[in-house]
Amino acid sequence: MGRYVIRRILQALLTLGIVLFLLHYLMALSVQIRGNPALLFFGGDRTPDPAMLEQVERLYNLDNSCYERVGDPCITPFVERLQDYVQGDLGTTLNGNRDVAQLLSIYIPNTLRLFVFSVITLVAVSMVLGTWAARHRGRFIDHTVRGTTILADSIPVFLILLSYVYIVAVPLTRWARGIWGTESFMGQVFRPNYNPDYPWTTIIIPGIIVGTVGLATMTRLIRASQLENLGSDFVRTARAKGLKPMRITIVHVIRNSMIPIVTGIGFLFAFMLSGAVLTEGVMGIPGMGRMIFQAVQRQEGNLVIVGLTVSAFVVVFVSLIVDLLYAALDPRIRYE
Amino acid sequence: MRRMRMTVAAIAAAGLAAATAACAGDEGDVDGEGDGGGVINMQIGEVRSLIPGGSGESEGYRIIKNVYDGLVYYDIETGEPENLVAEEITSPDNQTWTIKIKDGLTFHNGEPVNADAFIRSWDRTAYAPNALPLNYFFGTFEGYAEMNPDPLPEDQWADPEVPEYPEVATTHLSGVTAVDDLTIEVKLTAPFIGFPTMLGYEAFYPVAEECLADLEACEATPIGNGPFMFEEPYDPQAGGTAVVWEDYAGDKPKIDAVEWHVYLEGDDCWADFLTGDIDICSPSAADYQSAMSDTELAERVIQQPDPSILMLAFPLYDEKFQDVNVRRAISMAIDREGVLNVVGPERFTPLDEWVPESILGGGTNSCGEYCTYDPEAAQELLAQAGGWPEGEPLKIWVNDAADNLDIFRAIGDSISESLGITYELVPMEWTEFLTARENHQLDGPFRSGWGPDYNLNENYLEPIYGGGASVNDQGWENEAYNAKIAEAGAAATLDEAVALYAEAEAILAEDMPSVPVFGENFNFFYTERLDNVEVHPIYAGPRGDCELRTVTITE
Amino acid sequence: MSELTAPVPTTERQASLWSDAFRTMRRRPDVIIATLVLLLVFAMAAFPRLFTDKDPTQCLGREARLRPDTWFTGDHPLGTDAFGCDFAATLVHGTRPTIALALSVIVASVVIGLVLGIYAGYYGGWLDSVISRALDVFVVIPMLMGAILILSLFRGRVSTESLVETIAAPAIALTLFGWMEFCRYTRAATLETKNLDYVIAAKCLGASDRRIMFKHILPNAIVPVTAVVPTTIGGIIVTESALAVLGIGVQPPATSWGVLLSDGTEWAGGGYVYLFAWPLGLLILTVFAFATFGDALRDALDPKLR
Amino acid sequence: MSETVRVIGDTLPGADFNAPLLEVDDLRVEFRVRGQRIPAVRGASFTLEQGRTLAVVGESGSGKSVTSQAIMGILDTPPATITGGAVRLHGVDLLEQSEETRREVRGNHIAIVFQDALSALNPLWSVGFQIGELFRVHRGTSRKDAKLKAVELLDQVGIPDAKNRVGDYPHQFSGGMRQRVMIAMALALDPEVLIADEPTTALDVTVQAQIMRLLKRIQAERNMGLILITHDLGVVADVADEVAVMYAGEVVERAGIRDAFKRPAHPYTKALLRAIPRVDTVGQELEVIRGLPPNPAKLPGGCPFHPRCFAAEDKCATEVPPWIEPAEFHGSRCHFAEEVYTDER
Repeated sequence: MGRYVIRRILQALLTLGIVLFLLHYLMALSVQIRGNPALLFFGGDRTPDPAMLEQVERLYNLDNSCYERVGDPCITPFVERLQDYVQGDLGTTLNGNRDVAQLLSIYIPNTLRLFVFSVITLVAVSMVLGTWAARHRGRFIDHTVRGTTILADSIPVFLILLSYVYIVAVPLTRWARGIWGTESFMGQVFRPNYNPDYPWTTIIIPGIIVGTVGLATMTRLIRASQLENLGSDFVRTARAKGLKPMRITIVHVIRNSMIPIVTGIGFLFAFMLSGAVLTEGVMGIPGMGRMIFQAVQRQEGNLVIVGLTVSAFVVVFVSLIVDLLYAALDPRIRYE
Repeated sequence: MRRMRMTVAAIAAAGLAAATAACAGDEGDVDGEGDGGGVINMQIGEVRSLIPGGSGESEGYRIIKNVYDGLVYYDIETGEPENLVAEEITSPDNQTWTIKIKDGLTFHNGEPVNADAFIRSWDRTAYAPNALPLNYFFGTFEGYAEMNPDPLPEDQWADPEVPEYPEVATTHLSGVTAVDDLTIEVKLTAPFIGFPTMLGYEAFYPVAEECLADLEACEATPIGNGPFMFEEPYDPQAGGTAVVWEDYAGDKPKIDAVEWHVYLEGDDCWADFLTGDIDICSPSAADYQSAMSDTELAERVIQQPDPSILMLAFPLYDEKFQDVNVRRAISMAIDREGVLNVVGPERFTPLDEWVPESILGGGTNSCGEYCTYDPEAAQELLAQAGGWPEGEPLKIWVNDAADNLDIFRAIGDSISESLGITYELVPMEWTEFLTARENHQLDGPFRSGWGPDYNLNENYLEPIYGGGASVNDQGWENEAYNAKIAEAGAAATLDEAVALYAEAEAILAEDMPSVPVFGENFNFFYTERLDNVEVHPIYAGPRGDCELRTVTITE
Repeated sequence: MSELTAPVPTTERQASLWSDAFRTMRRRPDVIIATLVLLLVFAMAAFPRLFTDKDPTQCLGREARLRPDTWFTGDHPLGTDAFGCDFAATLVHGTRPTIALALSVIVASVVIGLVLGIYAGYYGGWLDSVISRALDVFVVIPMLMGAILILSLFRGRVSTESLVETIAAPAIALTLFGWMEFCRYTRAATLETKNLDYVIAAKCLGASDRRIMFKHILPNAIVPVTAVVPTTIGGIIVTESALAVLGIGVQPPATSWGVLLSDGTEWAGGGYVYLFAWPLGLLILTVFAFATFGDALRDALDPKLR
Repeated sequence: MSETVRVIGDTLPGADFNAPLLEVDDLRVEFRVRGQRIPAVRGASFTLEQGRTLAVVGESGSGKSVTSQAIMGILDTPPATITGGAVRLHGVDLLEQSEETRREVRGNHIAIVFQDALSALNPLWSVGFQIGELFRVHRGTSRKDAKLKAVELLDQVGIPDAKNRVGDYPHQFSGGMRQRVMIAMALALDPEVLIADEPTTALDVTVQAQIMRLLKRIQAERNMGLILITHDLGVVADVADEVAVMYAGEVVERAGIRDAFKRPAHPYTKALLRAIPRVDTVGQELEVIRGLPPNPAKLPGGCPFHPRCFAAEDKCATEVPPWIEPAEFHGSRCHFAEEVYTDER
């Protein structure tokens, strides 16, 4: 077990290392092909003085000549970058000269909060629907659940969000405030935009909406595993033992069904990150997804690399946890 | 099970937040019962810096102009500079200016606002190694060149592709001297009558000594001399609250505080405006239409021209655009009203001049008939000029920000419809567009937008079309024009200068190196709790702002 | 996902697997409806002229956003769009880039995935290590994020002259981050199949590696891959629309459903719901049809879980 | 021998101790698949007395497992439905009891051992937990005591070092040991009837014999009624007292074990017996029954065995054979039962 974990961690580190380098190379290529992002520093409609531009380039380590040669992997800046990262210096942004580490400390918790609600939603809804469909296998309810979840998955999540923000949120908020008052939980929860004064309340709705990403996949997984377990020999044994249906479900079905759920979450996590880009954009949540999108838009190389590496780290970490959870859930699996 | 606990925690946390907010409300009179006061909720974009000279964008300026007081303040009606911190600003020759500062003014921390306060701010911005965005404002000052040296000769560079610069020896602008504690003397490199109009801008605000001692702290909690001050640090991601400074010497604002809520790129304050969480907001084109059809809401709109303008400029270095009639034909082929209908009526107004009316010296209608939609005349002009090359699309170059694509697509559609030529829209990313435009690499008309730095028609003429064919983006050069600009700069009075600049605009109109398309409009809606809402035409920010010095909260 | 495993392979079983699947699918009403929807959409993509006689590039600013008050008749049966072009024409002509993009991405991804997966699974060793590592690396960056990264970083002059130029950039970006799933399935199926008796027999008879890979192993690998193809196509269409809304997908004035949606969302709030509802309805209908079809196909190919 | 004298009336109201222990009377089960009704059991009847062993023999698909599950009341409904007949325990028809009573009967009165212990045991729980669960649910025993009982039971079924293995998971046992665990679990509540559904099919021959001996021993010790379901007549010979042969969902022959082996009264039984390899037939060719077991959805008319029968005549294809008893306690569903019994056919 211990050896397995160490091997997995080493593998994960290698993956992250490659990701880091590829990102660096992409950024370098983009600077080489598209021109210098230092121009961004000046913003607006005007042309900066070349001398000033040079200053800025030097400030952000963009003055290395490798950025002039298309295709050059820019190894020296990469090594310098790694050294900085190792020393805990994540650098600053071009636009506004902000400390990246500090930005992350604001953005990461927001995205995590979003994920908390979406994972809860996803698991709860798909559990209920999947179990329900499995119980009524082949009947109307089964088909309805399947159709509905597929339909829900067919509607792009950002369109659900936009519809919410533009159509539902305002009247709902006004209505709730009319009853419970502005400062109440209900008066805040439906707000069309995230508000930092209510970091938990105003993130619930977007979290729930992101939670519909992959609902069909998850429901299908749960339905399938429930069917497999319900029809399994050991459930028959349990019935032969004279156990009540409730106990059979709790003791003998749910734990066995957890395994695909864990896989599903590991698998869908990456999709949720994608969902976060759009959700955070639409709902104005200052989180990782939006940060990465804006950084990419602005050619903020350093921010892109740090942001995507963090996201890659999360994905790798989650898949590691999923594998370890397997072992915890299923005594048959022992990693050697 | 753990997840359950987390939900409970979440709800508990939310409840707590609501509770504390409610308490704060009781003390700070958030609900603002009666007698003025209260907190106004403003939207704001991402602020780059809160120290004068470091922002250079509308959002930072919207905070800075309330936290700091400059030497002059632009009159909301006429736009002319009126002395604020300055006692008087004089010059015998428009080249050496003497600025007298009012006595007894202080910063929020008690430091005096004197000549040094301004000089240390200007020195900081003009010093090249500080790399501040508003550095270029001091380009006309004597001593600027020493602080912003040219690169070393190429053979002295370590890497032949990386230019190197000499060390900057001086940290002080030699053209600026403190005659006494409250008097500054500024020497310019050339006469410039409009100098006082520049002084209301952020680049010329004072900075406290304590601020320079710890820039990081000052960035978060600016030490200003204006009517509002921060007690808590401002967070560029989340916003912050500025309260009225009790010891402010001028007219105190009628409200208690302002809370800025941050809406980053792509966010929209409109929904929050409708729920009453934001007090002033500018809607998108679609929301504008539905807002105006709400009679109650339509009463709470402020509509006035914004001095920003949009033009379609020509690459005069390209042979296809040599004939002025081609340029006129394209201008007359643009159905400005039709384009407006596409991008949203009343967001813009059709423009037939190069300096908009709200600017000192603007409103000359210098383009006249050539900026009026007339497809037949356009076709005739094009025929006179020898027609358009067969089968070649007209390429229109734009940077792909905001709704540029929509606007120029509609312009392209209109040109194509009127002249019967096909067009191709070439969107480019901003930095790339900027470089291509400067390096004269475009082979078709391109987007050119301008927002003023200060309130003078000169700002719309000299920076865009001056400097000669090799310098400006259009590659346009006209000696009469350059002479007129120089003459105006040396004029004896401001009025005289303004008139001379207007003459220069007329010369420009003859040659038409660019086509005026639209002047922008503000369409700001405000909530019913506000009264006396005024919007300053200069630097109001694109998404909603008002004069915090005069606004009142009724309720 | 893991619920898919390659069935025991012999040529006849393969044949009967597919014909069984076909027979099961043919009987399901939802599949029939989904197929009809998809045929309609494909027809719109292939022969737009059948559905509208208007030129979608002829736009009059003054006629922008005429509501479709006269339903399905008159000059503009569905009204005009935000630029004053005939909306029905725009909608129909926007189908082709959307469908072409989705199909080219899926074809490219499947081919890349199959080839890499078979080689990795068949030869193992360092080739497998390299491909598996590449898989790991690409998997950690979600498709949409990867596409955003590539499209934004290398955004430049995009010509919208021809269909190929219009969809090339998003197609490449989406393919780059879309092949992994197929590669993983293929690799697993290959590993499972390559030690089966008949493959070993073929080897003993002196069949070349390539012949074994593509004649004997491929038919097995293709089963799990096929089962996810329709659903993935739906996913690509959705991703394309997301990219368009973010402003980095298909570039206007070229149209796709995504571009129409991104325009539509802007105006839906102002009372021009039809600008949003039509492309949205079309998109959901198509994606739903693909998903339903895919769901049924998955069931048909893996009857255990029906 | 059971020390705990159970008050059957508590869990099974109306029990009559003069009635046979278990009586299956004309049991009928159908499967309903896609609107089609497929008969799986078409009238199974047999009786089991205390301390006796009944072997139910038949090919796969003959309905023997369905019968056992119907007795237990654990058929999957749908698709299976019991359409007729009775299952009487001490004279009480279980089919008419409430679900609650039936749950009490399961484990307490009737227990079952399944064929494949690997899939019949939940892979995620330790064997101790799964055995102890019975005590905890039916007797309200504490977790700790339940574990002690489990150790005791494992010990009884011959699992070495039971104390340490009680926390192990099913996959950690060998096939034979796993089957012992299964048996231990079935014995936990000291049932009166034990159904062993192909208990040795999945095992090696040597292990098979061990398990059979174990079952026999336990049955004798506890004086249980044992129903041994198998497709292998050879296994049955030493263990069973009576045999019921099933074909196509019905009992075609019922007899004492010796009688059945010596003088089978149904051609099917006869054919089955000929298919058993025996020491005295070494060197001879083994006979196999020609043809395939019938598709229950499309049973041949008349006697369902006739297409494969060596003794079939025309009337076999048209007339359903009656139940004929050529000797006492020996019945057969064949037109020619007498002839077959007397070996004239």
